[in-house]
Amino acid sequence: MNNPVLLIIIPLLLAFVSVIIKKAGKWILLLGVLINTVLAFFITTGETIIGGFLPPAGINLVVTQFTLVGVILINSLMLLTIIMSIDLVGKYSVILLTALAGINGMLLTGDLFNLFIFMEITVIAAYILSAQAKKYHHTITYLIIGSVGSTFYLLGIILLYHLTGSLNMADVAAKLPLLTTKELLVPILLIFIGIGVEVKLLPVSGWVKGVYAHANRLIAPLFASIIAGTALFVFGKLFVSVLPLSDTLTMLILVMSVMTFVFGEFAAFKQKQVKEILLFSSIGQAGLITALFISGLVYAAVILIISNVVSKLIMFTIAGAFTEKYQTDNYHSLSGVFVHNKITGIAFTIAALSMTGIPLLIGFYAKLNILIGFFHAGNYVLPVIVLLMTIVEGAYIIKLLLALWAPGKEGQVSLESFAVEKKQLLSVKNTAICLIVALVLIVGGTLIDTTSKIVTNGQPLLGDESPYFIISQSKGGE
Amino acid sequence: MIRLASLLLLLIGLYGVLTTKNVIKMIISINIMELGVNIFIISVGFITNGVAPNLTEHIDSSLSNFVDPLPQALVLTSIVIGLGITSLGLAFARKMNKKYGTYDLTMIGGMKDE
Amino acid sequence: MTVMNFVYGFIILLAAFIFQTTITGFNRKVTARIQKRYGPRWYQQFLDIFKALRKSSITHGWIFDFGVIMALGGIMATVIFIPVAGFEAFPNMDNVYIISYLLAIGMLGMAMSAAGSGNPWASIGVSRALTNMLAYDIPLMIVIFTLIFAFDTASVSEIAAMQQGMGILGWNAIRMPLGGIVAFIALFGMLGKKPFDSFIAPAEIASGPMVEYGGKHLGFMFILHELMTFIEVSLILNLFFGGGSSILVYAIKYAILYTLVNIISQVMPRYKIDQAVKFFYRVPLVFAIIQGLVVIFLGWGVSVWF
Amino acid sequence: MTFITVLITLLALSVVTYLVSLINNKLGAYFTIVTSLVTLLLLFLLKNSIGQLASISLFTFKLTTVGWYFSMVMVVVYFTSAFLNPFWMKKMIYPAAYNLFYLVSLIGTIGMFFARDFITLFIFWETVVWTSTFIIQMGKSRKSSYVYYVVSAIGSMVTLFAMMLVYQVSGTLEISVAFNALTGQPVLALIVFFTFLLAGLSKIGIFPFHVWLPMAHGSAPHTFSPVLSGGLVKMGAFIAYISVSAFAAYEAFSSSFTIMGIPAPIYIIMVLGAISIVVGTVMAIRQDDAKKLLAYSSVANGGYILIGILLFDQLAFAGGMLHLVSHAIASATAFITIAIVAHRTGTTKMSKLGGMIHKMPITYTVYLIAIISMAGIPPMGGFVSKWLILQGLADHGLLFIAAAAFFGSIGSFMYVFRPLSAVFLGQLAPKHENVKEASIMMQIPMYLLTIATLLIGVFPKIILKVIAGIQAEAGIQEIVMVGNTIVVANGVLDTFRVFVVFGYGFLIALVIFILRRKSRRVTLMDTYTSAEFVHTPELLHYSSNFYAPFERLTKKPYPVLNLYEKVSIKIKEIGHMAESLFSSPKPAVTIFWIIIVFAIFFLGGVL
Repeated sequence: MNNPVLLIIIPLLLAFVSVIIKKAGKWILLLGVLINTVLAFFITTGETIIGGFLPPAGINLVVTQFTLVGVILINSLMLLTIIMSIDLVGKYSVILLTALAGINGMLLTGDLFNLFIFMEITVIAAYILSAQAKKYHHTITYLIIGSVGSTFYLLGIILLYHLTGSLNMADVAAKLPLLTTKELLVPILLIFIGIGVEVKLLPVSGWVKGVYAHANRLIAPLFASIIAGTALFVFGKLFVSVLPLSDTLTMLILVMSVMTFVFGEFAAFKQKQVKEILLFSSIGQAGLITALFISGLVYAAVILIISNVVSKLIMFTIAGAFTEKYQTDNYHSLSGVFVHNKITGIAFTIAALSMTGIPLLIGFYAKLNILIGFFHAGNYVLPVIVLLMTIVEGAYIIKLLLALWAPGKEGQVSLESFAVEKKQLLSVKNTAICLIVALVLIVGGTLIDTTSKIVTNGQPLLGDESPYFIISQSKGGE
Repeated sequence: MIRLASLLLLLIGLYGVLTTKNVIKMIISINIMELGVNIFIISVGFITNGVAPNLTEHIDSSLSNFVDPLPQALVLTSIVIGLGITSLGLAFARKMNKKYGTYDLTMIGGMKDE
Repeated sequence: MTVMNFVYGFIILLAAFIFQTTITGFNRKVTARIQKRYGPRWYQQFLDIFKALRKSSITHGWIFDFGVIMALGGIMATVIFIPVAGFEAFPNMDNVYIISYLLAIGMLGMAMSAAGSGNPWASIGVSRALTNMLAYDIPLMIVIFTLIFAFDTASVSEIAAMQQGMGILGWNAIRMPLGGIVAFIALFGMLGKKPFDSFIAPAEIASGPMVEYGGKHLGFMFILHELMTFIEVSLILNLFFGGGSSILVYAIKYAILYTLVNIISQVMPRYKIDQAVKFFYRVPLVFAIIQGLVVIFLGWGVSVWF
Repeated sequence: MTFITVLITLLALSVVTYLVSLINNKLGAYFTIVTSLVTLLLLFLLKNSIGQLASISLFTFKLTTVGWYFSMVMVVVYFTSAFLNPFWMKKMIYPAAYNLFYLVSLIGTIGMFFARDFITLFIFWETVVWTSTFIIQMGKSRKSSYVYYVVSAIGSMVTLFAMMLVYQVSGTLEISVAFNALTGQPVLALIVFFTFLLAGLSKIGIFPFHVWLPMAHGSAPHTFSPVLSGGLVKMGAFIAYISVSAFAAYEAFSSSFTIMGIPAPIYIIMVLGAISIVVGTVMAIRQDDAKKLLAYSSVANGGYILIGILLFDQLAFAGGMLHLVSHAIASATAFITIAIVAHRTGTTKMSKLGGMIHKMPITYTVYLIAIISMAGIPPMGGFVSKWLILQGLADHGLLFIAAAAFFGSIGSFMYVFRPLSAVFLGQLAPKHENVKEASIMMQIPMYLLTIATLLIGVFPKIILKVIAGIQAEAGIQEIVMVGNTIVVANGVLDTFRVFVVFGYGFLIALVIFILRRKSRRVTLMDTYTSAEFVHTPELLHYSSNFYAPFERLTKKPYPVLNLYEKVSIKIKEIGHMAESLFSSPKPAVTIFWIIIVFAIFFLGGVL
């Protein structure tokens, strides 16, 4: 019952079923997502062979604590997104199910080429989904950049196969240190660019603005939290436990991810549309997370991914609702929208404040661990950058929140009459879900020990030994 | 030698994507690129005067040197994926043309693309 | 704080009033002489004050009266604290900061009643008076700060005592020449004498804050003016010109100082208020700072030179 | 009666207040008064359990006298300005949220003052920041709460950096112990000193960071401004206290060169304090909006407090702490009175008001006593603290800082008098004819605060005894009090005797006044206008640009806000450049970047 391969097979099976029964597509999708989430809670760490051939020849699914966290997180978020936007699914149930299969495959697989295939499945599903906004030139741009990226990735794996004779991650990881860094440079570089396109590192992610900015209430959270989250987990697995990076390469990648972080936040600071602010902020956060993975702070990166993914889910759903109900998401023309729907506003505010790292929210816990991790690693420059960017992020988030909460021109006390006309943003069901998810952010941020127990339950993630913040430490001498 | 050819094909494909404005040409050049990569995959498994790697009862497997079967399996999937992406791209290109009346991506940028 | 202190206080009050009014009377004659006329009797000032007190006057509301009473009350309290030739009504209560800030109570009371009168001339006068205070007080306070640092005491009588016994050389004005010059110039500002009297300019703003006063309010203002002059002149006298060893010496020095200031001020034009601020923030401020740095860092002027 | 029970009762009461104010706003507002009163009493009971340790889940607390002193000041300000809440419920867009945030920010401050480790300190600090940001937005301008948040965020992020650095070096988060690990490295101590102090400076509103203060205080809801300037500014003083006591700045920098006996880094911060006194005073004199004027006066008085605390000796430290209390009460009273005037007339612009004394005499007298203390005029508390600070400065011979202090105190006469004469005195405009006096509910806080100002002024022993306790706890020489006289190296001050003699003088003047003939009551318009016939009271009221000559002297000073705006424009430009460079509709651009990245990394890897 707890065999991880079910997570991939069931969605695929249901995808074919829903092709046959066209009109019940929605409910099959819901069923598939539900089963997957339930299963995700039952799988245990370990290795499962698929197709009878023993690795390194055959492919296997490797479930470590790191992947377990990823699978549970991504599947439950997928469930939430689908429940919240069930009405928008329409004829996309087949594609969403295949995407679900692809995502679980990417997280679980232990074989490089198998990872390529599942990545392709997910990316193709993403191309089709992004076409929902009828902006085909953005979809084509995404398709071309995506295919160039995956070709680079494919070339990279083949070179690795050529050098090490195997495609199994564990086996490759064992053989790579024996080779000289000169030989390894090109394949690792190719893989980095291939994954980088998907993880949204800045120079190589030109497609993000076009696709995210026009996504609706279903697709936007799908892209921003689920596909982005998976890509980050895959990046972490590859670059921490599989590919050894030489010093210069680490430095270069670190520079690139910090550049992504800084430029992402600055670009977000400039935007006027809610979705564009959020998409550039997620690019920025992706840069920070890759920087954390590269410098080996896996625990801090995982907590940051959780905080980011969850808060982006809420914010993108609500941003999608903005365009749906008010046909615009420019926050000046939406001023005072939360006056009419307070609870949605509260959920949005909690998610936003968690992103800026206000205490007693999980975002703050993530920032704390980032600082402790970097200081422990003796790196004093990056914490300064992280804190400066938090100020920039806090600035544009608060500017956004103030515009949405308090209507009225400068020098005028804001009154309900100045607000934009009254419309129900989200259905009661969705508002309730958003609020519950927001409360998870609070609980996760306050009961820090339970969070860290759930995430790591004891073992260090991917061999990351650096210390992280737990309550007993703060007791000091007592 | 084959590897050089495949690398060249890859570069031609890249050059194609970079220079054209027309979407169809872009998709064709991506195909060329994928072709290059596939040839490279095959060349990885190639052993001079090796034998096709199919076991039949009257061939003694330990004696003859088989060509490495794994890349050939991989290339099959890669070709199929290349096919999938190309068909998807062409479908979108046709829809784009119907909607905007042109295959030129830069032309669309300025239009009512809010 | 026995009853005797209050009696001594009252004695100082009366003495100060009578003494200062007679000196003002003499100085009216001196001023007249400068203007080539004989000038009124020496007790003319007393007559003016008592005539004003006898006349009936108008009032513009309770704040108009309360302000005047508070002003005179504050000034009287400050006079009681002034040490005269070593004699103090309330022992060791003569801290420089208490005196200079208690003076502010009087100013505030007068300003309040003037503004309360509703006449814009009065408010303009008050705003000029406060700006004028900002002008002369900063250099003066810096020099007094230097004194406190040099002599390690802020009590006026102790500073006065330290300057006696060596004749003229002991005076702070001689030991700290720049400080003495600044203090003397600041005395003009404090007294509101000619160059810095734009806040009671009779023609320009109808004598500023005093515009609405008549009868007993005017009388109060005259008494207030006399007592304030006494406070300010005796403050500068004690701090910079050695303060009298005996009352007689104190009186003579006081009279000479006041007359000197009066004579100089007769020949002065009138500064506009922002010119006054500019004047005080140029030369006097620089002098005060130089004097301060010299005393603090080099320690000159603390002990007598020879 | 442990500290945790106090916190939990306060939390429970604030949730109850929120629920009640959801039903009925006004009732909720009354609940805020009750809750702050309960907190005041509970805190007062904690007086004799100093030194007690307490911890709950993530937070650890330690009851110190200085923490108790700060939180008592804070709760008094919260309690008295809570009386105004009920009248502003109708004027706010989210009244229920206002009540909740009002009390949560109170919890934040109290938790912060008793925090034992850095994380608790930071968490409560940030709670206050974001709750007050959402309260200020309910006021007149969103820009001011945005600027408020950004400047506080700069401060708190830099302090977080310092905290984590110290945690890394010392291995422990406990405030009193962690800083000792820095004695070894002077360079590290320097970095930590300046970064740790930054949050405090941004909260007190010291020179480069004072930008938010006039905007936030000026445009916050009238009932929250007293809390903002009376209370929240004091949080910065607590950080300054920590940096001097726990951080032991004097020992850490004993090796670095000293100016007049003060280590250089501390002297630099004190110069900043002096500059903010001068800037605050000059700007306050120019303001036309009464609340902005009082806000700038908080900047100036913040400078006094910082200088007092940083000198950390017997005199100036006691002066700084006492000034903290007297300024908190004086500025809270002033803001409350201006809020009441605004409640009755609808505006705080001085040029539109005048002659309020005839309609609101009680408010007038309360405001008068408040500004007497704020300006530091004798019988009131403000004088005692300024006297101590000036004596302390004279002891150290810090000439330039003393010059700024004098400028501040004389300048304060000017800017406190401006609202007095422009708002309360002068001609009463006809449109304010039917303005009523403050209602009973509003008068209660005014009476309480006035009594407090008088008590502190005449009998400073009450407060100075507690300050002596703090000085003992911090290990410096205590202030000496003989009976009611403060005995100091170069002078003695007995405010009770000053008060009695002032009364004596007042009595003599009163007797003379009564003996003389009764004067005839005349209307305000009947004044000597040198043959000018003016019949409209507004024209005869002198209130706009009150100090025109002085304002001409200090023509438009450089607005520091431009600096912040230049930075934000620069960030927007870089953001725009990044966006146009990397994300463009043509895929060729991104592929071009892919090749570039590949080439650079390849060269990097090969070399």
